Amino acid sequence: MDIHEYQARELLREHGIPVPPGEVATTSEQAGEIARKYGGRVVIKAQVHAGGRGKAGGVKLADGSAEARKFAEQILALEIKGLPVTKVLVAPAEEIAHEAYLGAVVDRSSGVVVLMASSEGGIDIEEVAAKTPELIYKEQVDPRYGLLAHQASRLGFKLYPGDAGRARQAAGIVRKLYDAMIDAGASLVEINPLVTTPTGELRAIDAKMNIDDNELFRRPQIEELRDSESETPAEVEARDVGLTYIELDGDVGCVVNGAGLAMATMDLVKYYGGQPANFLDIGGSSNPEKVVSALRIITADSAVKSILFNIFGGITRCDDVANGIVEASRQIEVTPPITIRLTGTNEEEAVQILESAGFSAMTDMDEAVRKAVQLAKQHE
Amino acid sequence: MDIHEYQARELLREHGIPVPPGEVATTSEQAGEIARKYGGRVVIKAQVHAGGRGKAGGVKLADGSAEARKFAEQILALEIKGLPVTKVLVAPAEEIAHEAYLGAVVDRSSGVVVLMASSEGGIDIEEVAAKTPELIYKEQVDPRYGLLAHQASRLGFKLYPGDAGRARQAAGIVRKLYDAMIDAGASLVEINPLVTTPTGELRAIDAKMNIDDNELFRRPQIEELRDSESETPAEVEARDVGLTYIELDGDVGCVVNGAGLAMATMDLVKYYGGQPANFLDIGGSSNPEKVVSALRIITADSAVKSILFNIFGGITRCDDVANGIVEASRQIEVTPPITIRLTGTNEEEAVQILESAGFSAMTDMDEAVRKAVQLAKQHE
Amino acid sequence: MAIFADKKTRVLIQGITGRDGSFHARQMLEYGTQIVAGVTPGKGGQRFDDSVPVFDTVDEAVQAEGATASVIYVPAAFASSAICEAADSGISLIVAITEGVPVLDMLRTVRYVSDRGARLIGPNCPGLISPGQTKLGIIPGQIAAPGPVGVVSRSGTLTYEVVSALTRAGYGQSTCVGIGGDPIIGTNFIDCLDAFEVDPQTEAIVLIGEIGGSDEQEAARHIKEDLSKPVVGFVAGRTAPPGRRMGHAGAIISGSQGTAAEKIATFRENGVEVAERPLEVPDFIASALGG
Amino acid sequence: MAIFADKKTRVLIQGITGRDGSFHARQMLEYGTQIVAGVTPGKGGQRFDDSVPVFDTVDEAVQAEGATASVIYVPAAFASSAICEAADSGISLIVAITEGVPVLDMLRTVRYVSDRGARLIGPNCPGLISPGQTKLGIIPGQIAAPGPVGVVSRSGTLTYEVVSALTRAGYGQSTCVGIGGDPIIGTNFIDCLDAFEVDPQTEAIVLIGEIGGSDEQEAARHIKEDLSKPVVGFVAGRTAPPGRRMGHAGAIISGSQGTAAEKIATFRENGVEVAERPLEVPDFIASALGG
Repeated sequence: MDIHEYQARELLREHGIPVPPGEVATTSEQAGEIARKYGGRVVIKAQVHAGGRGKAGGVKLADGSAEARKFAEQILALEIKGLPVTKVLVAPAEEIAHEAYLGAVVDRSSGVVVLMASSEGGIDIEEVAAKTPELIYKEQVDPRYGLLAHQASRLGFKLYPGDAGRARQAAGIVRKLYDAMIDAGASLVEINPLVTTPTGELRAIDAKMNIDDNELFRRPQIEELRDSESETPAEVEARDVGLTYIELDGDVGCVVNGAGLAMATMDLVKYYGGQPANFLDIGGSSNPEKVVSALRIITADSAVKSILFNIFGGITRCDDVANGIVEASRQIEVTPPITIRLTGTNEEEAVQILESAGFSAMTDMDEAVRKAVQLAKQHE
Repeated sequence: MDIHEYQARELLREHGIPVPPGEVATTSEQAGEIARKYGGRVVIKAQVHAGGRGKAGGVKLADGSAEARKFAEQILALEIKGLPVTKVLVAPAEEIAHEAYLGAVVDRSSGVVVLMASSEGGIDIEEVAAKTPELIYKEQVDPRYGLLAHQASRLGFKLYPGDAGRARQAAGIVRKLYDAMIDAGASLVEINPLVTTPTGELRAIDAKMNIDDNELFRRPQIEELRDSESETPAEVEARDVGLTYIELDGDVGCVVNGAGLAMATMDLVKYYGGQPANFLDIGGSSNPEKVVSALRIITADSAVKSILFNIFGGITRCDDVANGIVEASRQIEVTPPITIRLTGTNEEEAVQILESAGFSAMTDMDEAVRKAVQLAKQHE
Repeated sequence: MAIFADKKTRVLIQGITGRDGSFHARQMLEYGTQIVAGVTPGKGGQRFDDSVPVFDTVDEAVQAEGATASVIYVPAAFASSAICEAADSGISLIVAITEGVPVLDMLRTVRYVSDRGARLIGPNCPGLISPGQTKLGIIPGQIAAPGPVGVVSRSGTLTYEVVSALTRAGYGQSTCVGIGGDPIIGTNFIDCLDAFEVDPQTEAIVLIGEIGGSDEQEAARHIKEDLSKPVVGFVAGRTAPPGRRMGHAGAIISGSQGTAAEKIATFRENGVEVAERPLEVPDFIASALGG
Repeated sequence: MAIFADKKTRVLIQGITGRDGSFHARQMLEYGTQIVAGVTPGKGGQRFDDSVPVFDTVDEAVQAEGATASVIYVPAAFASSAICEAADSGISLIVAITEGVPVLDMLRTVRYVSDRGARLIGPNCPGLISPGQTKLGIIPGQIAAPGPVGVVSRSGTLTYEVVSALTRAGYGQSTCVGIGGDPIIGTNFIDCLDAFEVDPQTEAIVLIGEIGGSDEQEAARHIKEDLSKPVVGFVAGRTAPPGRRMGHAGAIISGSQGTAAEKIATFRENGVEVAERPLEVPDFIASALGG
């Protein structure tokens, strides 16, 4: 789960990291008032779950309340990478003497949290990493010991060699960043830039945090940070019933069990000349209700011209899926034609259930995908 | 540092371990009042830093307030292993269906914390361990991972096989016991007995906790639990200036640097027919003030007939010690004769300092000890 | 032969009395897996389906029944603890089916398992099957058949698809391992590739990858350097939309965006053929074995 | 030869600018120890006594000066961190002089050091001296002389007493190691005994113990089983009063009360001669080497 910059800033501030003031506005009037309160120049930043805000015009420097209102209005009208901007952060503009980068991420390859720091902070950090990797300092955190004090200190002195004061400030921020990551159940935390003010103080200007969805069940206070406005209603409903759903631009609605098979199914739809309308994974322990929700979500997308079920039963039982399809056809009016492919656990029971309800089922994936693509083309 | 049973009970209670009620009294009247408040039968227990209280008559069961007062008076008049009893714990007597033992200790050999449990709890637990070691269940806590949930669970099911309710209660208590140990900086924690009430509830009746002295600097709230009344004034003064001092029964006062050398010096005093009056270690980074305090403490013991300095300089500098002796002789009237043996770091400067102040110094340990013993005998 | 587990493997089921655990325990028993014990704390002393003894702790199951492998079906909140208990009790192969295990838990758990000298497969994986011998996990038994192809996959159901296609095409399997799709897992592609390399039954290997991370790229380089047996690749997610990725740390650390295109290119650069469709995999295996 | 450190050992001092660190750094330099660097965070770039370069981190000192051993004089609150930093930076021998380090810290620290493949001596120890070659720590150089006797001790000043007596009696030492008196230490008696056993210079060994714990008993049994070189023992604390011991856990776990009498008895049962007085040790060595 992504959280917004203003939320991540707040979590870091709670852990004692020096974060400058800032408030969130949902209207340009609010933004103007906040700017008036701070006085002077303010930064207006789109709060949206996507990178590249600056290049998309989502970050602006405003001089005074009137300009703040104007820029906020422009930003609140934006859509960035398909996501509408509904909130902006308004913060006093900081005097910046230097920009550094601090990040912590779960590294799949090494199986540890890696802390990263670079004195070349700012938006071009990935370019720094690619071209001058020696300017990215890393510390691997042995999960058995957690972050050790000397590691934080080492990063501090790497960032600010010969400046013990800033090195110690940075070491403290590194420790707090790691604590914030663990406490929030995050798989990524970043401060970029970590600025030095003209008087030599460090400030975390921008903050990013991705929360591991699997941590949310034991962190209700983090779950509350979820911004449902930043998701489509279908995505919200899907999550509520335990489905993974991502809307796409095509017309073949897909209901699949398992993320890998779902992706392979989408790839195959495209391979056979179609366009998938969504990624939808009903997951492992399916039950009939999940299937009903899946069909409701897909049929709500008017672009869908053909619906494809691709189920390979393992922990998912085919009879559960079949019961769901039958139940859904009673509850909802499903206009697009449904192509059902199922095989694996309890396949025979499933076929029986479907046939008694007037559905037919196939067992070959290629064949089913081809048919679903064809049906979509017929209904265009 | 030892803490009292009532203090350990409180620390365990703060960690969520079920500890029955109980209050501390310093007079028999208070004890009587507490007993009246609880009603019925109460246990009166001496609060003293020594084992074997029961056998010394320091634990009594009283029926009603009057008897509680009477027994409290008896117990408050006791001295157990040389320590006067100044406090008693008064607690309602518990109905006991079963007694188990739970302990956690830093094990030097394996370098880990070992948790121990036995369903044969009570005062004979050491005998159980010696005769039927298979009845003592152990879990080693890997310090890199801390106590893992399955370890606590395993101990719970070992203690109460076939009784999942009690096994789970016990597992929870084991986890909390370990947390309490770590939070308090303890090197030993025990609950003995951990009783089962007739209704199947577990209760920690008696608690013991030894705190690692080295943890106290970062745990002021634990340091406050120190009971100075349970120490002699000399022991208190010694600790305040950073000396280790234990009063003994002999007449040769010893001032030594290093615990091993101090013990070897005492052994040698005895070997040559004398009796050491104390163990006194001035420790590593000595300074002249420490030596002044050491002499003040020793001369306050009227049994001391001869004072022996045995200093082998390493991190301790002989000149520091010499300056201390000279300074002390100006500040305090030292009646017993002083035998000084010093060698090692800055030995020459030390000899010069001592000689200019009218003292003489030796370099041979055996010779110095023999002389100090002889001087004590002359002054008997 | 096979890798990791065969007909002699003595299997324990942690969470045997739960919904998923009991269902799949029966499937495994039916397949011929030697299930010697179950563990559900608080249900020690019972028997599962009147036959398999249930214990409160893994330790007891190991002592009493000599279990050497464990399959874990406990809920996500308790999965790490169950894995650690198995490793601590001397179980040498741990297959964790449970999905939704927090990643930060797994960092510690994976280290714990390796510190105890055990192998973990998963979590969030379908387990493994050595056709005709044993299965540990949820891979449907009927789709597999004994033979010379080793299969390793990050996916669950996509694996079934490929295995089923192989079987239908007459290419049985030595062992099929689903290593799980989570960011932090116990056994990775390279571990399995190395095991297949030394397994006499295995003559060719299928590797099924997905978008995300750089495991496939590392596997590709490893194949070129250290593997003599032919490997056929498949990567799911070519049509996945580019993410609305926030933050730079992932890309900085792996130097990769983790796209399917990048993975497929790396396979091909390292001499690994990549199928376009799951059902095309048997054709590639045919030519690998024929060659 | 010698054990653990010799004239080639390149030594770093952590806490070189502090009171104790600077005093003993000078003593070591005077003795001939190759001190190649110092570390005090925040004082990087300075030079200690106009010669030894000071760095902010151990890593820099290792990179720039090739330090292989470190002697630690930092305050107790920072000692564990300093030890871990040394181990993490590739230092292979760490001598921690600092006293007062919390025991629970040391449990983790000792594991960390061994996980990183380094050796820790101490904490709360005088360090070691390989006479005529190098010294790391606070053992006064003038009391030792090169020769065939290995000395290992839990004590500090008591060690000096015995070493000094050996030297006066004409028995020089290969290496004298003070392993420290804390409950949890990095290197124990047995580690040192094994090192002396294979050190060609060492012909006889002195082991100096104290009351508490069961390390001496374990060493005694190890000597009988695995050591060919003669060992002379000494145990301090025969007149120590029986403690007002509270709690049973210690005795339950070690099965020992840790008295001097028990330790001396165990030595003798295992064929190790035990001196009554520190100054008697050279007599026993004389007969061991003469025999």
